[in-house]
Amino acid sequence: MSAVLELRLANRLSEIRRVAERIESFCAIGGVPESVIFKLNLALDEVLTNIIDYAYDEEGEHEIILRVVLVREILSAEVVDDGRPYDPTLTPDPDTGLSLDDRPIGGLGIYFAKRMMDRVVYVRDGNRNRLTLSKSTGKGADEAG
Amino acid sequence: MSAVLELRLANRLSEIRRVAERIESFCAIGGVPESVIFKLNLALDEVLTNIIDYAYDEEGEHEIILRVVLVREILSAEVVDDGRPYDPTLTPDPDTGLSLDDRPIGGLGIYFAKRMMDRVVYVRDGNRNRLTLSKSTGKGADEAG
Amino acid sequence: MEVVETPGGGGVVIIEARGRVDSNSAKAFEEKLLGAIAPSEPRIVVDCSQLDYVSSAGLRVLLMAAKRAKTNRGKLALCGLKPHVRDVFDVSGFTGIFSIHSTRESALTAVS
Amino acid sequence: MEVVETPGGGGVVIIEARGRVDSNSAKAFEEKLLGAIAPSEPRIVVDCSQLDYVSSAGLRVLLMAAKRAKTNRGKLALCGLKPHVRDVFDVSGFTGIFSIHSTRESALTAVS
Ligand SMILES: Nc1ncnc2c1ncn2[C@@H]1O[C@H](COP(=O)(O)OP(=O)(O)O)[C@@H](O)[C@H]1O
Ligand SMILES: Nc1ncnc2c1ncn2[C@@H]1O[C@H](COP(=O)(O)OP(=O)(O)O)[C@@H](O)[C@H]1O
Repeated sequence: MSAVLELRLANRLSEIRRVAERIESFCAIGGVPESVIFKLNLALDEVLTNIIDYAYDEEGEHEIILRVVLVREILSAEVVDDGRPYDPTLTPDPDTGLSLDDRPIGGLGIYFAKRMMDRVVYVRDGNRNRLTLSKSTGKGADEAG
Repeated sequence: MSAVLELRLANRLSEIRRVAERIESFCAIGGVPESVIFKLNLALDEVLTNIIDYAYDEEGEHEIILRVVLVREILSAEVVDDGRPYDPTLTPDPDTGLSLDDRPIGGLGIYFAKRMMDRVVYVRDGNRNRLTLSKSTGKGADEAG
Repeated sequence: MEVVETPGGGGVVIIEARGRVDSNSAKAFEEKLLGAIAPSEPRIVVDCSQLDYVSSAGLRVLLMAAKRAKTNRGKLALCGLKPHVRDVFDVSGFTGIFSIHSTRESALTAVS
Repeated sequence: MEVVETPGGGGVVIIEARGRVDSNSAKAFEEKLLGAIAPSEPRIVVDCSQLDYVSSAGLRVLLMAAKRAKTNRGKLALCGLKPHVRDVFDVSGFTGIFSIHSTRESALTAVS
């Protein structure tokens, strides 16, 4: 059995906690280890927060589509938004070795998303951004079949 | 937030319990009352069992697609199979008032599916059967039978 | 699903069905239940207090069992149906066909 | 998220962050924490033993707090990080920047 969870969210930060609960439940029943669920949720939190904070010019309501797919041992999540074109895979990593004084505030979100997942792929698709994040769930993590 | 769960199953009876677990988790997190979840699971069990038992001529493996959608207070499930054309909404209801001696064995599956849900709609779509079952999750859904 | 068979005293057999009786597990339930009904004048209590779920495949087995028990001049009673399971009996009209009891004691008395 | 502020003795303020500190709740966390750091020579322990989840939005607040505590000639220490939260600190390089303790006692000693 393969399983897909599709959520349609409004561009509001309050959606993120509910996304996390849904993903937790979807993944747990599929046998995904807790540590992998935590990482996927953190990566998606960062990606969704950025879309909500930076992708739109105006105040209006936008729909963000999130599709989480669990097939055998691969967990992947696709995030589609109709905001300004933005490829986060091109954002340079922060220098995590700086001292307290030199360390700039911010700039960790995209880095977290990349570090939590095995692969992050960006495509501009018409007037939409499509970001796909994927991660192996490890041996035997998925349901048989 | 609207949520869709899509499962792709093999035509094996052993899938049904796992479908039930997935639906339970998907619906519970969405706030669907336990009694409505039970009814949806029973309806889907009957529909899937019939497809697995009756829809195919040969022994080969077939994929059955199940899509469960929760939008506000409407819970709906769409079952798509590539088996022989069959419209279960046309199957006559059994006589549930017969005595033990007169009561025939069987013939309750489709009736259960219909009674558990508010609406069951069948469409033949190319070489596929598409059955949509829906139910209100809101006030009084429990009493609907 | 799990089926547990225990003697209920005075020749009565108690069949306890636990968990889910669906199309996938109905075969095992059928074998156990019909096996218990095979002797003449069978006295059977089906204890459903641990039964979480039953589909039409499970009701099919119960109806066959009830018919066969009658043919063999025996008695069959059910007990301990959880509310959801009870609803399924109501919808199918089986509430009027079966001897249904809230406690095992009452079901044992009914078949004795 | 919930933030609870309690006196830790000797002028130390203990800020306990519970639940999730994400982009939606970071603002409330920021107000509470920066408020506690506003006086000169602040001594702050951030107790994370009930903190289940922190995103970069939460780390942003902690980094601002650490910088400000230093500017105000104060001290800030963390304690009780759960493993997943600790991982987030490791990935961001914050483990080397912050004074991190396993127990509240040890963190209190560090800021006193
Ligand atoms: N979806 C997006 N659309 C436009 N700009 C974005 C988007 N996501 C990220 N950015 C830009 O990339 C920068 C880095 O993002 P991030 O790593 O999350 O750190 P931070 O949000 O703390 O700046 C943001 O400040 C923003 O300018
Ligand atoms: N998907 C299907 N394809 C072909 N025939 C079907 C299908 N579903 C049901 N049927 C037919 O409808 C009949 C009634 O089904 P049902 O109400 O589930 O009771 P039962 O399975 O006990 O016969 C079945 O016996 C079968 O002949």
